Amino acid sequence: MFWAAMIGILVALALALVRAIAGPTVYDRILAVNSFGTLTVLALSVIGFLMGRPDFLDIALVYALINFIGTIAVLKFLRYGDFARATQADDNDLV
Amino acid sequence: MDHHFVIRVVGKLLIPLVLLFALYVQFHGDYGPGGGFQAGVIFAAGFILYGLIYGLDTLRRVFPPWLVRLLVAFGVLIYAGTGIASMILGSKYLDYSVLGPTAAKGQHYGILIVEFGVGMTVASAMVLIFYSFAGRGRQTGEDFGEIDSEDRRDRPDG
Amino acid sequence: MEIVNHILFYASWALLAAGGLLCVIGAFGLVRFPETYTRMHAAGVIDTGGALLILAGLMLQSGLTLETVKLALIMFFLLFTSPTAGYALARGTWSAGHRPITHTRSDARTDGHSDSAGMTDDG
Amino acid sequence: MTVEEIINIVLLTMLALTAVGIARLRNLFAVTMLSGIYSLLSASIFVVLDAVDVAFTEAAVGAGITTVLLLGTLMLTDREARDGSRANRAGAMIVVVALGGALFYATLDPMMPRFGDPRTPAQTHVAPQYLKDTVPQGSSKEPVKVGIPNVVTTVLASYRGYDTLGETVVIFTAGIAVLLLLGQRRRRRRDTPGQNPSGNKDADRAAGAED
Repeated sequence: MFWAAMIGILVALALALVRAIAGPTVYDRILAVNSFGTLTVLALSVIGFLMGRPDFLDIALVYALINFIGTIAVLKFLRYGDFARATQADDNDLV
Repeated sequence: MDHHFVIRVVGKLLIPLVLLFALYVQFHGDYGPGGGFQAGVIFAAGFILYGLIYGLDTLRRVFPPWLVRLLVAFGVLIYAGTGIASMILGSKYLDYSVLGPTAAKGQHYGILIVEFGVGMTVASAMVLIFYSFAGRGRQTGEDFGEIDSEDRRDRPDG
Repeated sequence: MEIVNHILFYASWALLAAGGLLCVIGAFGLVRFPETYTRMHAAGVIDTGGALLILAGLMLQSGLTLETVKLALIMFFLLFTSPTAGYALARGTWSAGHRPITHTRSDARTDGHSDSAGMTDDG
Repeated sequence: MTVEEIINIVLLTMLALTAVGIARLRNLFAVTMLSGIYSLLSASIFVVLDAVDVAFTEAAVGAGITTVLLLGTLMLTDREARDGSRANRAGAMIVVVALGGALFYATLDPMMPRFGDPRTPAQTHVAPQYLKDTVPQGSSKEPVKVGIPNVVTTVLASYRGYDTLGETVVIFTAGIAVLLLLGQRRRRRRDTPGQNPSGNKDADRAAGAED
């Protein structure tokens, strides 16, 4: 019964991979990698149940936490060309 | 990406959880998957996220470079020192059995201490490498054409 | 008790299947949609619908155990990180000068319906 | 075919496609993104192979840190890879095909144990002793030598303690080497606003001097 989810996730992984390779803009690739990360989290959770070893959930948890860092780093790199600058909290946005 | 309010708030929520999870991985590595290396990397990832969101200068105040450089060496010292300690207590180098009341306890303590040293070295080495790379980049992103005139105006050194 | 177990079983089966289906739909949109903004919308289907349904289905499977807590944590993190990443990505795309398509597909046929004119990164 | 085999085949196919994509693309930024996908896929494969600790390492390193470090490197270099000459590429192709063929030929040896065979030296030499020392043996409750249940941690930190010490020193050395090469100071040149995207600092400086 975990198969229904697993097949869906594997097909979705393949399609996201197509988008990551095809591009065409960098933002499409970032989007594809981000979706790929989410799908991997799901795949790891489902595999854990498929094989009856829920230890695997720790790995999915790591991905869920850390995948975010890669995306932020990439966007920051694209915007500023380096990592040093602080992100600006615009005062108009606070209210 | 100038209005980073959302990212700053989510970062504030997420960074403590990343660090907490790193501690869980560090000290739960003898029961579940994980250990010093993984924990060190996750710990460093938390600090790097902080640096990415709040700026490198803020991160340098939180985790000053002299401390990072000290901890890189200190982790190796903890590891090697455990070996020396087991020698002083009358066994071979890195034989932890003599560290506790029973051999199994001693092994347990020794592994925890050693993993702590590994985690310390890995975390601070990763942050050190991040410090070295970050801030050395070019100020422009013109290869991708996203720097518009508006951004050029508000850049401090443009 | 027997009946409750049966209901839980079929409910989690339905949730898992629906989640898998939403993942495929979202990924299909990721490939087929014409430009970055619409693709972001399709990716949102994976990040919210697909992820939540699959994790909820797994939670029903595991019952009240440590796994359920971990699954809830994963759900919690995904619910915070993926919208934030999507937001940052959309802002980045906008700042880079990409603009969403505002005309319909029949108009698009005349002037090339993708955003890629002059915007590709691997020329 | 078992569940694991099917999932493995699908994941390995995607891994190969990603590798081909990495080799074919010239835009280094796209390559960085694809290497992120490569790491995600390898972690999934390690999980299917039951190597949870390896997968954990791959997850922790590949998801965040590798991307950040690769981007950090990308800041200091070009963003486009240059093609080698045609002769170079042909030579590389021949070497790769020959090596791959040789490795494939080696697996055809009848003496080669099957995948996951319990009678291989790797499974019969020291592994049973480690398991016996670490995992409580059923109902007999005999005292185990090492008091922790995760065998991987036991092997890494205790039985292979010297190796792990060496690895820690390697990471220490890597940190020191990066520190020596790149330094700690932020060197931002404030006099040249538009820098040369190709990273050719000499040309940039010459152009600045003429102004």
